[in-house]
Amino acid sequence: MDFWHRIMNIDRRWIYLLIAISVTFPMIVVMKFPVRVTPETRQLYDAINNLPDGSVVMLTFDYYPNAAAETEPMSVAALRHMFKKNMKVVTLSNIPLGGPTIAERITREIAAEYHKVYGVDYVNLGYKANYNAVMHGLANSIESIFPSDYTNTPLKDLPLMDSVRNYNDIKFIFVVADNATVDYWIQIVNAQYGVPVGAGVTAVVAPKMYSFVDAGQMTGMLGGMKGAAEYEKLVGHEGKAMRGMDAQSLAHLMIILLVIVGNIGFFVTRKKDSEKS
Amino acid sequence: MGDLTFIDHFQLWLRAYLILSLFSFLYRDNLFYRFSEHIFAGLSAGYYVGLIWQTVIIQQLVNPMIDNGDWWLVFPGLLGVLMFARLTRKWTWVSRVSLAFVIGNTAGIYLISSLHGLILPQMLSTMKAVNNSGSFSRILLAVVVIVGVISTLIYFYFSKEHKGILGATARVGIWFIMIAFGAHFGYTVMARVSLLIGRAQFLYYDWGTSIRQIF
Amino acid sequence: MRKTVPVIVAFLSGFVMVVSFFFNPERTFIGGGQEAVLQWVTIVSGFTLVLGVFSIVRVNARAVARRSKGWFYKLLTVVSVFAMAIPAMLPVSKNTVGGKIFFGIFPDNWGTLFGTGPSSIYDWLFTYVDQPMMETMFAMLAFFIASAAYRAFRARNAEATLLLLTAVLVMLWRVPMGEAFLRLFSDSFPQYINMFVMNGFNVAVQRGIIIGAALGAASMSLRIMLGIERTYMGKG
Amino acid sequence: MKKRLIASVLRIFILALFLIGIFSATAFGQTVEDPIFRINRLTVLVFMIIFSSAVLLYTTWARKGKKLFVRKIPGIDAVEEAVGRATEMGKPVLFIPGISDIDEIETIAGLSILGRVAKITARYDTPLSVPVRYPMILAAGQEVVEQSYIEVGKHDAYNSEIVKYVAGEQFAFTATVNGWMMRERPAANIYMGAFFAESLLLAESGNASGAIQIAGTARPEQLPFFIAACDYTLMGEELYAASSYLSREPLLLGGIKGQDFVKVIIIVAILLGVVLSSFGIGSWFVDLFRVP
Repeated sequence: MDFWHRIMNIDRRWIYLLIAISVTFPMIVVMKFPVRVTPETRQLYDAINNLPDGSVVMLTFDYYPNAAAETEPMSVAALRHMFKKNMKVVTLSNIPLGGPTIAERITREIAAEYHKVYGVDYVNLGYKANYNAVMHGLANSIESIFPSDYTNTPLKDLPLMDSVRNYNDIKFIFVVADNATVDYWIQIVNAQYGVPVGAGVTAVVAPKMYSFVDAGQMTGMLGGMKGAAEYEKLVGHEGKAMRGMDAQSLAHLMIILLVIVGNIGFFVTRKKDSEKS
Repeated sequence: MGDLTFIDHFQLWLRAYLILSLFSFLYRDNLFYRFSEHIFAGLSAGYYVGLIWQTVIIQQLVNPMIDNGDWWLVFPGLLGVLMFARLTRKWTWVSRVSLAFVIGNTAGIYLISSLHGLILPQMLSTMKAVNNSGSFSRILLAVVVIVGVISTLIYFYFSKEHKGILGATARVGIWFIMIAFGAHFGYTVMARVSLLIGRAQFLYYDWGTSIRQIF
Repeated sequence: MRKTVPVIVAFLSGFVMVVSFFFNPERTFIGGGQEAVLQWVTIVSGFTLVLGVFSIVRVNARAVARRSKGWFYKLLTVVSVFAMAIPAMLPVSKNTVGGKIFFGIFPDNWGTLFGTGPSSIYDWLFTYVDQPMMETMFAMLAFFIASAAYRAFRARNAEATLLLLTAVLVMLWRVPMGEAFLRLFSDSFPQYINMFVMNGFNVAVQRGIIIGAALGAASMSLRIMLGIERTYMGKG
Repeated sequence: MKKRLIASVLRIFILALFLIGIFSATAFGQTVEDPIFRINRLTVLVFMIIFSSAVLLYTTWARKGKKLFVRKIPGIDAVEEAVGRATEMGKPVLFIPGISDIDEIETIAGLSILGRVAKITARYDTPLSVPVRYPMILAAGQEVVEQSYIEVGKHDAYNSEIVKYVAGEQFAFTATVNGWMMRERPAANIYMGAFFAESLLLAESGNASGAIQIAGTARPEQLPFFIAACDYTLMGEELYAASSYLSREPLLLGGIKGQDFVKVIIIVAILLGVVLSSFGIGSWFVDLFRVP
């Protein structure tokens, strides 16, 4: 068993250790490479920024807790941006596992920071089943689908909801999602009701969104933790995403190295085996 | 993060224990992993029950019926309860009407939204790719997009043998698909790494503060 | 009878959506009908989510009763389901019918512990127990990808080679350190990657796949509405 | 045959007439500023009628057993070669019909490919193993495999242990199958159906155990990994085309043929639009596709 054969069959746990080190090392030694903003992120930031202060926008929490590392920083950065412009924010979630609970926790945390009043500056509608029916239902009237908000307060008792009946009263929908829900915000809500939709999505979903942005169906897009870091930079409030960029860089280099070494080993051992047989 | 109260410490140490107990599976399947894993499966299932009880049964059925007297909400409620017939073997057919009502509605929505919301706009922007091309790189981009869309569609065309021009276009299609899937590969790796960074950040920053304050 | 009524219901429920797309809902009776159908669909769909929970509890409870292998872990699962569900279903305050009876027995200040509000047991169990574990289960995938990168991802043919080369390029471009490295070649190199790889090849192929998938979805939806596709109803 | 064709065309013609009748009746109640019928969405109606009649016609032809050509997907040859190699080496074949439940279309497509593989292993008495994750798939899988063994006249060689229920939980299932792979060292691993990220572990162990690996799934985020880790991969719709080529199941076959017909229309329309607008004259045509 020469050097290359042994290298090729090392225990998988050594590789796990390599990745663990390449993720924790940059937290001890901070390297701070500049984060440059891509045009798609700029487009989404400008779309919100150009809206008049105090206009009503909708922020959706369409992500499962397992992708929160990428999507939570996006929701936090978006909320900071909206509250800084004194916008009225209506939040909801189409995810039955954790969506409304995360929405409630984050909106209350960030709203407290900006001294926003629940029911006047922001409302959390919570969750209703079957997102296709919910998306069409909100076009008729929000109250037909959401008779009350997440904490059982009827919409009649929430001052903000008097001026928000359906999509005509909403200037922009900022979708934060980790699954196909964002496709339906585009192909149902934007296509049939003309509401501008921008989205922050996990990196797994991002490649597909480029075709919606290119077709003008989607106004800007954040892709993965890097997208969140760019938006944090534009909003001017360094959050978890920017702090994670160094670790992301090192981990990527490590995986590229593993692919290269793995392939070299593969070709060397294959040549050796064919010579032997 | 300020100095932490006892409850903060307890919560941080609890979360750290749960995370490390699951990561221990990487070393070897063990007791701690299985213990946490089964609690996790139960809690996630229990979450659905609590959520549906509040958001559907209380908010959409009970409260409107009592407060605004919408007694006709009994019908959707009945249709929903009929769904439980699926749990029995003999009475499954009873739930078919409720299932048909939901799936039929979704089918109607998808039939329209697929054609109007996806296919037409994507066809339109492929055609328009030609006129927003000013500089040379823009023209090249337009050519790449148009050739790419046509060759991908032809690659997934099954009614004729891939020979002659059709075969050549499909060959071009596979090259475009490999480049696009390469980009998707890079993005998916990025996503999984970010999730691990999220865990490392919690253990290093949040749990780390608690450790530093205690010791 | 067991098949024709559901097929008619499926057709009508879908047809309402198709017609309300072409007709102006305000000017025709369809508008009111559509609003009611959508409201009912959200209510009925909610019950389907709870179905899964009942079958999980039934399967695990039966395994515990029969003391089959690993029954203790299955007991943990069943207990966790109720630990999460029961507090969420209890009344929160006195003003509901159930609330008056419940808080006749138990002290009032316990109310905040129940329901699904920010201070409830339900919320605490999810935020401090369920969510951390869920994030960790998916964070493990980073380790699996790394080991697969080393032991399985091979440039075994021309296509796989092209895929791996693009993947490496995108992985470099997408992180600050990598982007700085790419700028050594030429300052606008990252910009061209964004333009040609992502907005060129990627958009073209994704668009081809979107059109193909949309045709598939539309054809499945058409067959469901017309009752040709009935597998969702099950046998018998 | 011709009589029935005329009957079905007549039916569609009457349906179209009936629809146009309704729409023209509402045209009278139509006022420009507040229209009952949304004229500007007419393109979608025309597109929907063309699409529906294409899919329905092909489905009825497929049901009547009319000869509908679907090209052979190269992936099927790769599967047959791999099983052949396993037979020569006398090593087992591993087949996983995806790791999600029976309601996924990909799982159903995977099971029809399992039927084909089972026929080959039955004919040459190659050991076959099919670990599954849900009780419903255990029942369906055993039915498919037994049917294949009967068709090849090897019913006695069939035993119910071929398709076995391994575990319900994702990671437990993957770990158990990996252990089996390392012990049994199958020569061919075939993964056909819906797969999720931890299936990378399967492909990695299969690679380490030296097996030829062929995968097929429709999920875009899994495909790049399978392409890099396996010897051959069926991509997206190819999985459905392969299963419809093998099973000739009318619904699937009609669907694919109908979609192919509309795909041709879409390709021609895009090319026409590109050519016209590059000369700057086709704006009326391109605007047809701009529907609010």
